[in-house]
Amino acid sequence: MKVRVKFFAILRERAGTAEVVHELTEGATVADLWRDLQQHFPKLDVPGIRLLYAVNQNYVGSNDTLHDGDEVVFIPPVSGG
Amino acid sequence: MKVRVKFFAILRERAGTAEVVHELTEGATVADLWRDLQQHFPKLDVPGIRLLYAVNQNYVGSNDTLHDGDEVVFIPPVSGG
Amino acid sequence: MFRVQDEPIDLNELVRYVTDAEAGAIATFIGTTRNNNEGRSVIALDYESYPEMAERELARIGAEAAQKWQIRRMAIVHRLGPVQIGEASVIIAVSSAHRDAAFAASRFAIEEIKKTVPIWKKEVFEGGEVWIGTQSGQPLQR
Amino acid sequence: MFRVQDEPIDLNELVRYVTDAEAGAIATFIGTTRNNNEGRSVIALDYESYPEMAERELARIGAEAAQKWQIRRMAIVHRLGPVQIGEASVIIAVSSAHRDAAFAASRFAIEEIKKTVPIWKKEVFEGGEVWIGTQSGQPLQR
Repeated sequence: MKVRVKFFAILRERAGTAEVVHELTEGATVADLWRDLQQHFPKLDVPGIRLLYAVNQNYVGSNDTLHDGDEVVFIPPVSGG
Repeated sequence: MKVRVKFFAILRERAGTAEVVHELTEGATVADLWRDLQQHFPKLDVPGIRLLYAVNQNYVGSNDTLHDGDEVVFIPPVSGG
Repeated sequence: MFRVQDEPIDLNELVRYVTDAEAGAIATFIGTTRNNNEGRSVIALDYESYPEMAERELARIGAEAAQKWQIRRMAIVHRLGPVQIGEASVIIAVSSAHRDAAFAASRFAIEEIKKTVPIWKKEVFEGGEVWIGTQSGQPLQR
Repeated sequence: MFRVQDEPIDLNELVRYVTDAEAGAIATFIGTTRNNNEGRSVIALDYESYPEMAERELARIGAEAAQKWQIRRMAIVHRLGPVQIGEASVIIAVSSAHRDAAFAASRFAIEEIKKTVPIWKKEVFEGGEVWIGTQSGQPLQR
């Protein structure tokens, strides 16, 4: 299955891209995807950063299972306002 | 001595005038003035009303002594905002 | 800027006045005329003031707020005369470096205005009119 | 009205939107760019968002506020891209019959925005730039 990953803010800069489509094995979780991505984009590992996870624009847990076509975003600490 | 009294809101309507100059004996207090005014304008006595007192645009107590030329206002319950 | 006036209040004027390069927050409060009050259908409010003392009291509120909180600038303008439904009778604007102060000061200002500033509101409703606060016979809280 | 946009935010648009004949109070909060932060001289802030989710979260905040307090209408607009000193990055406007609800809801909204809405601020200061919240390594409070 394939998921679409969007990068924002510091993760976009670290990844060097705003979006990738990534192939995963069936049953993979958000955490699995993050481990894969860190292999492809080693700079994504920002020391001490605490991420939140969104799938299809809703916050989810890191152990949630992904599905084909999902839009996944790793959300660095927000700082709007 | 003479003081200038300004009436506002319900007291202006009850007095039928916005301003009077009133003659007082030396040493008269705010409360004395109010008693005098009620003689001249019987309708000023609004049942249950709680007044505050201002002399020269500062809140004062009813036992404060007045001086010649003072501007005195009897302040009905305020309701700005 | 502490003022009473007959003209409609210009929110932008107040916000411009309190805008400050060292401020990160501006809180405003707008009091508007509601079409109903205690079961009565309100047509308009009509405000009267003791203007010199009202402006002095508004400035006193600003000075007190500046002592209590770290605010940058503050403006309070109260309108006089008839105020139609949906229009502003009073606007408060306050800026501060951090938002706590702006929120606290704007809240403080409206509460104080309702307690100590010599401004009176006559409510014109369907079937009559009344000076608010006067008919109740309740003692004024200082 | 729950929106992110590149253009400057028009306070009047939001206030008009929340103006309501049954409202007696409108509270607004304006977040502005401060010229200093933690000892740094700030030149500008540069905001980025995940726009579809940011607008969804803003609307969620509005819905939650409407459940908690008796508000009439609410608007939140957050600006994206560069925001110069003194300009507004976010404006919240909320109307209610009685002022408690408007004050509480506007305060709630800005606190929630800072916690849950996917918007990020890069601070451009004299000598560098930093994504706020990222360098500190502090856990994000949910």
